[in-house]
Amino acid sequence: MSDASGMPRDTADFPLIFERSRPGRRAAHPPRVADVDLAELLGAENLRSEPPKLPEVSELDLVRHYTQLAHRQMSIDANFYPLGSCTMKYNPKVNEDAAKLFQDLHPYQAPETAQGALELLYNLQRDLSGITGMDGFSLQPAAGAHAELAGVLMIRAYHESRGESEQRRIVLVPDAAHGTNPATAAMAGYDVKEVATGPNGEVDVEAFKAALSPAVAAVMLTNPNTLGLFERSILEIADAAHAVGAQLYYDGANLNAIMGRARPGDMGFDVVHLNLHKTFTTPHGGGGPGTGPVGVKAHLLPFLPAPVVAKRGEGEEAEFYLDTDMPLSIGRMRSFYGNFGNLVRAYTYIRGLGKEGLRDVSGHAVLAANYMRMRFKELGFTVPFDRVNMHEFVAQPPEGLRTLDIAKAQLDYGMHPATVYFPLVVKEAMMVEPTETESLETLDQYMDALAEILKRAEEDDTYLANAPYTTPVRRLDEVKAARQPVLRHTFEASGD
Amino acid sequence: MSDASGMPRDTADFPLIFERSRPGRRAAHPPRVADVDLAELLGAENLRSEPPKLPEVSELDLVRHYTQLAHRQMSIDANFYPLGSCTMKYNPKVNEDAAKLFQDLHPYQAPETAQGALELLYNLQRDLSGITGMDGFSLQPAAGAHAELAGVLMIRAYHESRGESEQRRIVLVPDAAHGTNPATAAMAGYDVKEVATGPNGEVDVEAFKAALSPAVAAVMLTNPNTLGLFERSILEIADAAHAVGAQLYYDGANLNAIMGRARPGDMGFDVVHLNLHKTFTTPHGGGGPGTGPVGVKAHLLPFLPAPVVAKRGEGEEAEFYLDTDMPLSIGRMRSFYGNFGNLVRAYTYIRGLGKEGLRDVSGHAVLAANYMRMRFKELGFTVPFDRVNMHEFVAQPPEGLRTLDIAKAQLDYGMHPATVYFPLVVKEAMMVEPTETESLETLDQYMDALAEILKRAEEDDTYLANAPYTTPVRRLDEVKAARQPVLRHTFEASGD
Amino acid sequence: MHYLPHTPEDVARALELIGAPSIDALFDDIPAQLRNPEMDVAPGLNEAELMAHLRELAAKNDATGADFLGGGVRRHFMPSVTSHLAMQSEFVTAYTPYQPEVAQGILQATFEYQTMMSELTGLPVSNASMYDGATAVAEGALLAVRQTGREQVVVSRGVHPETREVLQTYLSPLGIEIVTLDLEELTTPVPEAGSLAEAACVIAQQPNYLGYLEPMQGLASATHEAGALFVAAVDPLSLAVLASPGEYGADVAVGDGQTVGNPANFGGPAFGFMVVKDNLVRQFPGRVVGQTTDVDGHRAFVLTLQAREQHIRRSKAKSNICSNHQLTALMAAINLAALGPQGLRELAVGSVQRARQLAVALEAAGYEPLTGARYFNEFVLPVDMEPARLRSELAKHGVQAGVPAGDEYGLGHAVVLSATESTTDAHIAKLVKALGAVLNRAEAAHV
Amino acid sequence: MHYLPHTPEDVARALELIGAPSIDALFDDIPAQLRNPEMDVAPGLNEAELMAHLRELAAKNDATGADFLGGGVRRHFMPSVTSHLAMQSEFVTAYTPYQPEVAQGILQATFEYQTMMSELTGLPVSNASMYDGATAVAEGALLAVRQTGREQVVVSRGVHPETREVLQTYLSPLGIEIVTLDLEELTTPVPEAGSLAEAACVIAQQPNYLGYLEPMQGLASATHEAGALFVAAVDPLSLAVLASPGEYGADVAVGDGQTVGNPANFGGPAFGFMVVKDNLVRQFPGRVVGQTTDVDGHRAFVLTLQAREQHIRRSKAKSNICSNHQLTALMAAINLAALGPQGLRELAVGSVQRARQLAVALEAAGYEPLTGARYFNEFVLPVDMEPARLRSELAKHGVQAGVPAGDEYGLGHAVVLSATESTTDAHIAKLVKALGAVLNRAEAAHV
Ligand SMILES: Cc1ncc(COP(=O)(O)O)c(C=O)c1O
Ligand SMILES: Cc1ncc(COP(=O)(O)O)c(C=O)c1O
Repeated sequence: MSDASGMPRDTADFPLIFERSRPGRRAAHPPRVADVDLAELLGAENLRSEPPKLPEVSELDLVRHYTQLAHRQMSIDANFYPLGSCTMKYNPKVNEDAAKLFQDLHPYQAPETAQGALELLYNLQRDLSGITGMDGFSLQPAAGAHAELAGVLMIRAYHESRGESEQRRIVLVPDAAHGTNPATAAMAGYDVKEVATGPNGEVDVEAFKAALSPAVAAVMLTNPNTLGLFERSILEIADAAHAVGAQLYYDGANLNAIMGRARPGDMGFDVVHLNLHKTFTTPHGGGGPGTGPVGVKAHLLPFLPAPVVAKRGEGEEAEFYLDTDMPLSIGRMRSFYGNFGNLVRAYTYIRGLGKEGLRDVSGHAVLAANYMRMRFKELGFTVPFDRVNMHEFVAQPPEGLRTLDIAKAQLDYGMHPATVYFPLVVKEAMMVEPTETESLETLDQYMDALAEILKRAEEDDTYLANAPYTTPVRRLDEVKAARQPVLRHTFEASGD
Repeated sequence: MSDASGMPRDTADFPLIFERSRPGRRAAHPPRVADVDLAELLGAENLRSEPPKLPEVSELDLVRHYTQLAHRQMSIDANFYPLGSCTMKYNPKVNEDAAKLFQDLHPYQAPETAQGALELLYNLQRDLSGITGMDGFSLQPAAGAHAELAGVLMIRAYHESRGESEQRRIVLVPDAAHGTNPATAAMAGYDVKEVATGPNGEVDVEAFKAALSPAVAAVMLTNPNTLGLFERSILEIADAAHAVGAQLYYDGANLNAIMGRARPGDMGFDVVHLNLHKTFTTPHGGGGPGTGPVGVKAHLLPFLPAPVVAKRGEGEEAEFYLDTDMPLSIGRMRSFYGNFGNLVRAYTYIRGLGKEGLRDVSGHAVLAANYMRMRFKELGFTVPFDRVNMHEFVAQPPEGLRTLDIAKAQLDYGMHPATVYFPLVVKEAMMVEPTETESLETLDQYMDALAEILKRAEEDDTYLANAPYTTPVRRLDEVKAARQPVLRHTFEASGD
Repeated sequence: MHYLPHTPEDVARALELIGAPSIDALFDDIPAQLRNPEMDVAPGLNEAELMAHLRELAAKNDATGADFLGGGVRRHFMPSVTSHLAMQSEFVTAYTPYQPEVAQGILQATFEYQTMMSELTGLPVSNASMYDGATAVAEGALLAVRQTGREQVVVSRGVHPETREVLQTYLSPLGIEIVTLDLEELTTPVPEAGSLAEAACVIAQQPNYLGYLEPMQGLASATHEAGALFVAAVDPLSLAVLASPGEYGADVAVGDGQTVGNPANFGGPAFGFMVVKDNLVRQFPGRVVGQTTDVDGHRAFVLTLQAREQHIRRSKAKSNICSNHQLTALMAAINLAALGPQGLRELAVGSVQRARQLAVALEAAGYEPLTGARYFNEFVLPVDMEPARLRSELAKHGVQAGVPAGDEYGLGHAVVLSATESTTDAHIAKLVKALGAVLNRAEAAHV
Repeated sequence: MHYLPHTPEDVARALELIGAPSIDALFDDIPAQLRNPEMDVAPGLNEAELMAHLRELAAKNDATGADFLGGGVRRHFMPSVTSHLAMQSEFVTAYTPYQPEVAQGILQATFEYQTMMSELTGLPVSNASMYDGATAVAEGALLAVRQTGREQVVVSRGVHPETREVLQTYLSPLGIEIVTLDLEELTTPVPEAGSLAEAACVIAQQPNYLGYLEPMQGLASATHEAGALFVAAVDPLSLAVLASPGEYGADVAVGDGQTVGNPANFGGPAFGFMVVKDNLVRQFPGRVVGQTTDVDGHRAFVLTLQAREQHIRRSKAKSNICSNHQLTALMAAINLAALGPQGLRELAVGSVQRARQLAVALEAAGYEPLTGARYFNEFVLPVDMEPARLRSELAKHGVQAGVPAGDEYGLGHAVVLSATESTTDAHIAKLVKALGAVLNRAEAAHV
């Protein structure tokens, strides 16, 4: 990977696309254009004074730039990538073929000409309800955090509909929760109160109960939690929350652990969001687009973001349509109907695996994660909550070693490190989620590399601090990046 | 590139797909199969005793294997690749989209359901005739060498039709010719006689005339020739050959130099083949599939490999069909109608560029090659036939340096060397063909790297002999490969 | 089908190390009454069945036909090379670039994207992308509220109705008041600065939802006079030729990037963008990539200014956004690099020109498109039929048109028609003919 | 459109260094009367026009419908993953791996391919691929001629007619005699060894062109008894279950690889393969990849045994072949790895099973398919109509069928029908119905 640019490390920086640009070059050849007098048609005052400095490159230079950039990038397809909480499983190629079949549809075309797309959405709403034990779904939210916002806003609207909006000001969130949970609650206008993790790595039920009150609007949980542990008191927690009139929110980022094994709906959750870009194999794309359907129990159905996809008639007669007649809806979360391209991918995945296949996913994901936990312990890592975990676990490096250094050293082995320094409640945390699609041989190679790293570190005490050695660039000056932000390329005075 | 496998260089060999295999794993899930008793249906004696040891891998392991292998490979899309005689120009992506539109057609489906495909072939036959100045084309041959065989067999059939087959036993070929030329002539049953290159790098006209006789069946030339020089005496050569009744064969591998500038048909060639995988941007694919249409003058039309695509009627009424009624045809060169997928790509390219665009291609290809020649001279390389060249030129390294060593050193810079040690008539030859799609900046970077290599070589006399240093593997023991051939993987006794 | 590597032997080996008797036993922490629920999901399909099912669904759609739909999504020309490059598996299957040493591909491409968005909008600081144009507008409003401490947002009715709905969704729970400026003569009248005294920002869309050009300069001036921020929601394609938000003094430029390089995708995913003035850089939401150097002194790129973000600041973050729309933004960056300034200009000019041709053709056929105000590539056509019905009727004639100019605009039954550089003479003729047939006009009367 | 990077400034800079006044001047070596010919080629199209033209051509084809075509090309199930991996641009745009240090991708994949072909055929040495099955057979015959010094080639009429045409094209100019063995009861009778005394080789195809299983063991024995080589032309897919050429003692296995992992492509490109016994390794044509080590001792792969090839041996080469069919062979290797032995077996067994189902359905409808000899997935159906016409008529009913069992077989009007694992009950019903309609049989009579 490191020599994708082909230049020996010490000779040159990898060029920016702007540095490959020369005035007058071009790659694309759009349809021919008739001349018009823009100033006359649009008004001189509405025109820009000079063209934007976009790159001017030949098609080959364009191709080479982005092909070489691709070589400067780790990815699931090329590298084992066991990022905890991210479910970096294999993204099937057949999903991509399926998505292409629909990519030219316009969101505003006549519904008669988009029945297949609407039917797919309808089916997916139904399948996700089945998987989670919820009563209905909106496919609109664009990501997990976006779905959280939709969910908390529904809870808010629900309380409002019952005249309790003034009273309920608080959202409870475990201290180990993902940052989006508290950020979402704040964005929905709530005060956030954190609940401490108990000594067994689960929510401290007594502390939790103590924090409950009629001022609590919602409790946001993920189960298994961020430490990879199943919250065994979940039914007690749910009952206690419901007893004070709070709604229970399920952050579904960890659903891969229990799909087909237990359903958040059955646990008592009122709202559930799923990260299709985790459990349901839509690609992460280097940071998105994600997709975050949000599901609810019956009492919250009226509040779903409008529109949802509905069906009239059955069989040959069936007609699918966008139901906008939702007077209690929290409103739109975004334009159109969601990240449709990803909804196609997730639907393809679900239909391919089917009920049994989805259940096997969680079984094998948990198997692989427990196997890794045992191997980490063998190597001298500490597992702070050491019991059978679900799809992931959190470990700490042997005494005296820093998680960051180990992570950087792993890069030289072509393997991606775990999620590091999260959750915040564990010092030097390494959160490992191998997923169900990695073979034991891959897991073993990862451990062999880790063992070699520990050995090298013992032999040479400068080794870790200077790693990585063979990556396209080496350790970065992140402080400088933040102190003197350079957030775009600056052109030379000459104009290119 | 070198660390695509991710393993530090010294720890492990890159695994074979067989080494990733584990019994019982699988990637693909074909349609379900009903059980049958094969022994009963097919006869026990017709069944194999044990299954072939194909790899058994998960889909992710499959993806990772071939993605990592791709990272261990130079390519036009990632690297400048100025291989002389190979025309490594940009292969447009739009060609790939076009080819996909036709990929499911079956060669034996009813012609009424393949009219678009046949029309495309018909149009391409016509366009190639226009470009080369020939009267008709067969699109059947699968590569340049295959087309040569078709061409020489047509010449043979032509002589035979005139009762001259006994008399004409010889094919003349320049000593600088590509190896396929003499090999083809031999395969068609001819004796090969080489004609020496003159001191100016062109065919020695007097020697050539002296070699001519009524025993000569054909003369095979490429123009510009393998040294990148235009054969200025081409008309005299053609006249002389025709005067003794010989047929003139044009190896079109170098057409990129003169497309739109001069046509082999006008020069007097009777048969022309084109390498669509050179001039017409169909991808080389790591060694093929190529595609080698072969065109002829009117007197040879009856001998074309059957079938050719013909047309009945005009306009709306037009119907395209495979004409098999060719009693004098040399017969089939292969199954079906040629490498159709590539014919679509080449047609896409030709229609996109059009007449003027094709002419610009040769102009810019020749411009870039001459620019490179000047830059090579500046660096101290020798250009044995130093005059304005066409699309490529041949250089020799500065005194005391070996072409092979320089080539290996270039690999560390992420740039592909020239074609080395060809043509055979120039010692330590480096044959450089930049093509028209490379920017001057890319050419300059190539020269900067070469300059640095020469400098390093001067500073350190072990440098060159040990290069390359950063490639996925380093210099290979090729003698061992040939002396003790290992041509397939051997499985351990255990059976995997 | 499935994607599992583990053979029975693998399972046994793993279970042995773990010390568990079975996979099911690993789930013993789940309360018994929850375990192994009945799931209403169909059995799995093999790949051939699966693709047959998807193809059957796809066959129930029709994306072809003469296309005059707009409303925020347009099918502009995109060169083939764009998706080939964007969909390289190294980009597609990477995570957020949290380990920069092995993520320079995504990071540098994003830095380049930020530069392009900055160039287009004439503002210095772009984030790495947002979900879509509508949420970018809402985040822009929240940014203004944070920055000014004011709790009122003024928005032009010319902003896409769906965008305003999203704004409502985001702002109302926070008690932020939304004031809507009605259009006059198809565009937004410049308000008195005095009327904006409470406003955190004014939001206007250029071109507006109906297609017309807003007096952005005037709106910006009045807004600034009132001490508010001016948020310009812009179509990036139009910025090839239209004055940039930077030129008319906008503080924040937001919008949806679909038009410059994503397929229509039935509405998603495309991506939202946000570009701001320097003074807003520590307030604005979303990821951003910065340039720095590595230990060897080489230029390198990294996610920066993360102290604004949820994973660091939790409930104090500037937004809850985590995943953004990286890949679709990357695709647009590639597309913009493929087009270059000249190509993008050709798309813009072609769209402008085809829209005029369309208007002329409609007038020639006796219709009265609203061409009194300056428009870019879309304009309003009043019609004698409810827009949704018109759209369905036109579809039967192979024409896709009929985005409604909603009742709120007081234009009666009216649709917004959109043209692009890809609109052809034949498309226009087909629309005119179909309109004639659907609206029961004798075509002869108009030629 | 074009793909040229050079701006006018670039051209000027280059010309200056060269010392030439213009690009045209670089062509002064071309005799004046040849320069700047009129070319009958249309002007260029932009990308949108170009793709519109191609789509229009594509729309004049129809590859759908119930599929019973075979004749050497079959549309078996291929998982999506195959073409995604094979069409990675690093593979697609590489040249022949002449610099092995930077071509381990292609080289190793080819070594793996060779191993797979060796496993399938049961013979030790595979080349890196050839053009197609027909040319592989011709090259196999030439190899036998070289090896034995004999100048007669014996070929079964069960070998695909197009393959035999190619054999004729290749051999006749060299004066090599071709003797054809007629079929009896649909398969090749084992000749007396004595009748093969002059033969360099005997070539038979398994399954044969009509779909039936040849007595390969017997043919091989007779051939060897006569001191000739036995060349087996095989369908690699069938080798999932059928005895391998190695098992019945073939010296050379050849064939076309389309069935194990290439799209139909209207007949090309797919690839030919050749796998031989060890003793033929220095005689056989085409590129081959060998394993060796690099200076650091690492396993590495390289083109080897090149002394057989045209670029070294010129007129003394074993063949003129240079480019082979690398990428399509690579695609098949990926497909075989995706399928594994179990998946490939499923395709084979599915094809066998569906062919039986088809035969039964036809019999039930009153037809008389020739099922007296053992067949794999294809068999002959005598019909009352000229095959080409039948094929066109069936196409009107959405059925693709009608590969002719040519007149040379003496079966009257007859077609070869082919089934695969992808054949469905509905396809079979559709064929039976269409046959009934086309052949004017009252369908009721047969149910
Ligand atoms: C537990 C958890 N919740 C929420 C999120 C946020 O999801 P998204 O990035 O799609 O907004 C994540 C993503 O990392 C997560 O791991
Ligand atoms: C001059 C020349 N002739 C013929 C050929 C043979 O073409 P192919 O490899 O397509 O058989 C080549 C290919 O390298 C060539 O350069």
